[in-house]
Amino acid sequence: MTGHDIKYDTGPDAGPDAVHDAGHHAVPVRTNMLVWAALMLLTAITVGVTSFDFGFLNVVVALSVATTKAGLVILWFMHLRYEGRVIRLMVFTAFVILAIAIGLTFFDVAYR
Amino acid sequence: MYPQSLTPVQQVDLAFTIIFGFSVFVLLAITAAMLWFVWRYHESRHPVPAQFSGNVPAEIAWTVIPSIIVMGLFYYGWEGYKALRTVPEGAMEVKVTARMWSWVFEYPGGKRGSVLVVPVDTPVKLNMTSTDVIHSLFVPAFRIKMDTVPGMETYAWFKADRPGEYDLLCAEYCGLKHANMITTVKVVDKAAFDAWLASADAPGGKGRALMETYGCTSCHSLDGTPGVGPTFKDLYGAEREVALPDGTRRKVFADEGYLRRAFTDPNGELVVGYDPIMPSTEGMVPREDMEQMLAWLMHGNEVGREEGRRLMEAEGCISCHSTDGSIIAGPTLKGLWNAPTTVLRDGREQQVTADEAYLRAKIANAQTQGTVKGFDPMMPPYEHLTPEQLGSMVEYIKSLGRHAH
Amino acid sequence: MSADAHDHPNFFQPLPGTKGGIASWIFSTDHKRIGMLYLYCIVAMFLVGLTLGFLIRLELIAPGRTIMGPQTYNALFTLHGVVMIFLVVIPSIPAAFGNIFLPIQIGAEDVSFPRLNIFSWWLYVIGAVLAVVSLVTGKGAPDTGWTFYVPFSAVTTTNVDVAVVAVFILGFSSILTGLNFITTLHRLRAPGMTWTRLPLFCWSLYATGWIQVLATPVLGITVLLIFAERVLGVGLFDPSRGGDPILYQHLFWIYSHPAVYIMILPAMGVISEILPVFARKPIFGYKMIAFSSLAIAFAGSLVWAHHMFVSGMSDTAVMVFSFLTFVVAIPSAIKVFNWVSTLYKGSIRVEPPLWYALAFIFLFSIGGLTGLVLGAAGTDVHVHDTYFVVAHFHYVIFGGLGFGLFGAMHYWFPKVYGRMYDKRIANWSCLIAFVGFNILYFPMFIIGLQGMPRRYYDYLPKYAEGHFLSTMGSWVLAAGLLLMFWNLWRGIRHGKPVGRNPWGAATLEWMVPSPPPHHNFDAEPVVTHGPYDYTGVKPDA
Amino acid sequence: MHEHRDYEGAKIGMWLFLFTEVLLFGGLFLLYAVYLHRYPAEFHAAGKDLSRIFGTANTIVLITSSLCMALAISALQRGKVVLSQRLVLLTVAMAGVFLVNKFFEWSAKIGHGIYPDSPALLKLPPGEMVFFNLYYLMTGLHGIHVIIGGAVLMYGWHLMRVGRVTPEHFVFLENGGLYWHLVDLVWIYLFPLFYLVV
Ligand code: HEA
Ligand code: HEA
Ligand code: HEC
Ligand code: CUA
Ligand SMILES: [Cu+2]
Repeated sequence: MTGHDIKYDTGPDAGPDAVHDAGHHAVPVRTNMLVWAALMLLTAITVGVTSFDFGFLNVVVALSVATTKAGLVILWFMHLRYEGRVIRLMVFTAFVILAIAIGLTFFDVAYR
Repeated sequence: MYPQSLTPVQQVDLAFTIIFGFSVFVLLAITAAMLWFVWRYHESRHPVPAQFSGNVPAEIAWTVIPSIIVMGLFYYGWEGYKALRTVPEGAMEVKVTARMWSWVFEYPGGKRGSVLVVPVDTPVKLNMTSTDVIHSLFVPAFRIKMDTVPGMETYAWFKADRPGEYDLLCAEYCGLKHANMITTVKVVDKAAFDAWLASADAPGGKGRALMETYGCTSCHSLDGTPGVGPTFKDLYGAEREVALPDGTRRKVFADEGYLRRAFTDPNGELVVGYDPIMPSTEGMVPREDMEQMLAWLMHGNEVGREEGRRLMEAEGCISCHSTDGSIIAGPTLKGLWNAPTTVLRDGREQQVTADEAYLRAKIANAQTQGTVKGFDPMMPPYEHLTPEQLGSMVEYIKSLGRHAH
Repeated sequence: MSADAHDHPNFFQPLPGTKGGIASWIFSTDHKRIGMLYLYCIVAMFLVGLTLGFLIRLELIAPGRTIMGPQTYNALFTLHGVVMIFLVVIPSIPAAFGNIFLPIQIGAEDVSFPRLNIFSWWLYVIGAVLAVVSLVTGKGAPDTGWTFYVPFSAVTTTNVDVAVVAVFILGFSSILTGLNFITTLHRLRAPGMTWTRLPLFCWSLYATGWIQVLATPVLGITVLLIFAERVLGVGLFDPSRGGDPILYQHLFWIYSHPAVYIMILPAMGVISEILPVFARKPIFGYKMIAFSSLAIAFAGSLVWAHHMFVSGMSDTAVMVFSFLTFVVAIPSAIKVFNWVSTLYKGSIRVEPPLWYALAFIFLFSIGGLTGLVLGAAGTDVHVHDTYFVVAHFHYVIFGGLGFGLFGAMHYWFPKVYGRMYDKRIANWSCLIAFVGFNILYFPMFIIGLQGMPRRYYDYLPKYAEGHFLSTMGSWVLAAGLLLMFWNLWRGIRHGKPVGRNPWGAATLEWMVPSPPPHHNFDAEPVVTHGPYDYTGVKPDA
Repeated sequence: MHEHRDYEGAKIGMWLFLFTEVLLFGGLFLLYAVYLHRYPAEFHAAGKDLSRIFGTANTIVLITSSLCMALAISALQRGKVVLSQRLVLLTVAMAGVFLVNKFFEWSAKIGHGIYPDSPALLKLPPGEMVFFNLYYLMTGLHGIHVIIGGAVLMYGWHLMRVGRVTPEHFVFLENGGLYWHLVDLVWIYLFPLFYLVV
């Protein structure tokens, strides 16, 4: 087997020195503040809408807002925006697996 | 393939056959290829290895073809399952309650029993639940198995096509006596079933009737009056003085072994005061009948108390409480009557006496009475029992002897 | 063992200028030493588990009570399951051989987090000790089965609390190993060690690592919930408090099904290493094998409820999960076909590791194919919780992982100890164990089909022949395994010294001395060819 | 053995660890989802008993603490060590506020006799029992994470003081921050699920 060298993001010399400096990127204060403001706004919204009753949609609305907030935290506060493909793919996988676990369980509980 | 005409058993067996057929074929092919390669391409026969590292068409073939085959296997498996789950119209419904470690079957009309009796050629739907932990009703002969889950109702159905007796086992691990949570499915013809359903159980059941059939009662009284032989009343567990053939005398207890010997070799140990006239049952009484009579002697020989014994079997008490002094999961019922008992109530120890009131309350809802010291609070409540039924159980417990101080 | 032993001591010997001793092992951060610690602990636990299995068989030799009562028996199979699953097969190959060889195979000095590595071994030890403590404290040894199903596990008065805490800790140990390997494989590959040059053993550990990281926490929370149920009275699975016991089973199997692939994937990796070496030929379909490991890891997390076809869950779920179960069989099938094809037109040298690998393929195929019977909904209803299942999983776990582990032991033995065991005895022990194995487990398929339920301390007389045969088999197997362990033990002390590369393999671990020195490589290696490229590679000595 | 200074590796390791936390909570979220599906009305009723004020206040506290944490890391990256230290302390202080808040909230509930296995709880309809049991378990587990997170950050602060976390080598603080954001993340879901979806 003479492997074709597939180019991986860390490159063929994937030694400990091949750090690409994504993590060293300092997020500007302004960005952080904006993210925080958005989070606060979303909190206000999600609390605010509880005075309306959308029935079953209540859950959907609340979880959509929460997921938006979570996205903000992950992308900016946790710097995922600035990370390489590997970490992003990993995060995606983890959440997909969680979604699958919950989703497939509903084949049972929703049809019982 | 064979529309509608298959019973669930056949449908499931078809799936078995197909999957096993495929498996055996693949296994033999793989093993043969493996061994052949090792022989044929052994370094002594094939010193220079070929240097290839794959073959795309082959790999595609053995990805795609198995995928298709496997879908077929899934299909047959699913058809089998559907057959097991599709209850025909008009099935007879039996309510099944599983509990540690016995089964209760309740028939239309309210009759309850610990053996599942069903008519032949009739679809039977079992509506199942459990009062404590998860059990699983398993009848291999009908290919059915279904968990019984507390707080939930599950079902299974089957149709027996010939009379007979089939094992019914508990297939979900449920603790100490999981392995003994076995009973029988009795398939009888329709007329017999209807008669059975209508009948109330005769007092004393079969064992007592046999005693009459074989004429035992002509010598042994049931009520304590003396006769040609000793009375059967309070016989089980009583102390006896016997004479051995060589003339020596000895004190023995009328335990199970003794009773068995008394049937097959009546004069080996002769009760002092009686003549050696009893015939051996050997060769005269079939084995099952002898067992029936023994059972009755040991557990049911008090007129009016058989009902209690029968109930206790049906309700599963006997699976946790012995009647012979041994300990299963709960205290033995032998010698319990009026015995002093230490119970833990609200964390403190208390002395109670196993009198009528205590026993009734205990059986109806064990946990309200505290827990007998040294045991786990695992006894289920029996609040559906009527006062009469409780009464007959207490009567039965009395018949097992009072506490000797 | 050569003249340069003084400036290049091997990893068993103390580093120059240090005294060595026990502390230099149990606090070591050297992946090889940690791997050895794991190996010895796992072998010890394995012997314990085997002895328990042996006792189970003795009790079952005849119906009725033979050598123990029901309570003892119930505790025994619980312990047998817990020891085997959580203390032996889950750590086994990854934590022992993975630790020793993964860094060397990719040309690294160590794993990414060496201190975490020794910490995870400590967690393993603590978990093991707690498991033992659960036997002798409280009100008796746990008697729930390794699956800890509620409500039984919530009401039994035996010492389940401590046991589940032990499982929780062992879970964490497993997570840390997986986490370490994933990071190591991403970060510490030597120059030229591209993903397509990664030995397949490493690929399998990579896939395993993901299952360990993503599935094990679910087990963690599940056992914590049992603990909460018992100790705090949080009745989340208690029907009288609105709970649903079936949800427990979902949570448990969301971990424990993927866990069976934690067990088998590394063993498959070992087989993928052994076969090409002894066929002197590149492995057939490298990419498919690597990819199918990932496919198994992923698809394996979609099928958990096939353990629950008769649990009372919905029929729709039965259909979905039965379907997905058949899908997950396909990557395994691909691997088997590729392995067999690797032998085709090779130049096969028959040595003990190869025998173990061939036994693996045969036994795993039986186990896997009977898995299809279990995966099909209709047939599973009949055989669920019978000895058919017991036979299935012993074939896949013991026949698969077990023989894979023995294969690994025989394959890497000369590397680790720098000596060779007696090959003739090794072949014999493999044969005896193989025969015994089949006598032991094959009858279980038959009595299972006849309806013999599992976890039964006593059984109906009609199953007696099968059980008797099975017990006989366990004696033959025991003989084979004892011979094997004895032979290896003797090899450690009296075996013939060997050089770097006795099998003529092409992966990096065979380029370093046997046993490897403290520092794996004098200079960082540069990889220029694939792991199964044998042109110019010859077995030495 | 040469010193490992593999930032990318350390971060990958941390993310992997965070996944395990996500899935640990994931099991509980799964239970929540199923029980919400089964007992919508009871969850509605029981959720009304929780104080929305406490919940919202804690949300604000936690989000703001997350901001401080993010700012602390940015500050450190720019070399402003002292500012970074203060921001970390502020973060931890907010963790304290969160816990105090939680303490009062729990005590109020416990004062009403509602806690796992309590006689009052056992009288409630099954769905509400499940709700409160989940509430205690999930917020309790989250609370433990807040405590651990706070401790980790304090240790990070200490490392900054003694100069082992510096503008050049700040991966410890960055990973501590990741952990802290995760704690926030979990709360972002717990908040609507217990206090709002009613
Ligand atoms: C190493 C561990 C391991 C492995 C690898 C497997 C592999 C598989 N298992 Fe097994 N299983 C267990 C360990 C394992 N299992 C354990 C421990 C239990 C019991 C737990 C308990 O209850 O205590 C269990 C129980 C279990 C059940 C539940 C049974 C029940 O309780 O009712 C099911 C049901 O679907 C199942 C299915 C499968 C399938 C389909 C595979 C597949 O992955 C198999 C794939 C392999 C092959 C298919 C064979 C090789 C391929 C060929 C020879 C090529 C030809 C094949 C095709 C074309 C398909 N297993
Ligand atoms: C790696 C996994 C593994 C392995 C290797 C084994 C090995 C064996 N197991 Fe296994 N078994 C399980 C995993 C495993 N088992 C699991 C997970 C369960 C389910 C538990 C549950 O239901 O919860 C189970 C359940 C199980 C049962 C079902 C019990 C029941 O349902 O009632 C049985 C019954 O025969 C059994 C038997 C055996 C036997 C005979 C061996 C044999 O291989 C053992 C052969 C014996 C030897 C080779 C002994 C040699 C050594 C000595 C005699 C002493 C030497 C000692 C020293 C030197 C210190 N096991
Ligand atoms: C699952 C097992 C189980 C079943 C079934 C069961 N019991 Fe019990 N029983 C126990 C246990 C354990 C105890 C002792 C602990 C306690 O006091 O709760 C006990 C205690 C008792 C006592 C008090 C004994 C004493 O020493 O004071 C009586 C009487 C009794 N049971 C009768 C019955 C009757 C009658 C039935 C059936 C209708 C029955 N039990 C069914 C397990 C069981
Ligand atoms: Cu009931 Cu097992
Ligand atoms: Cu499985």
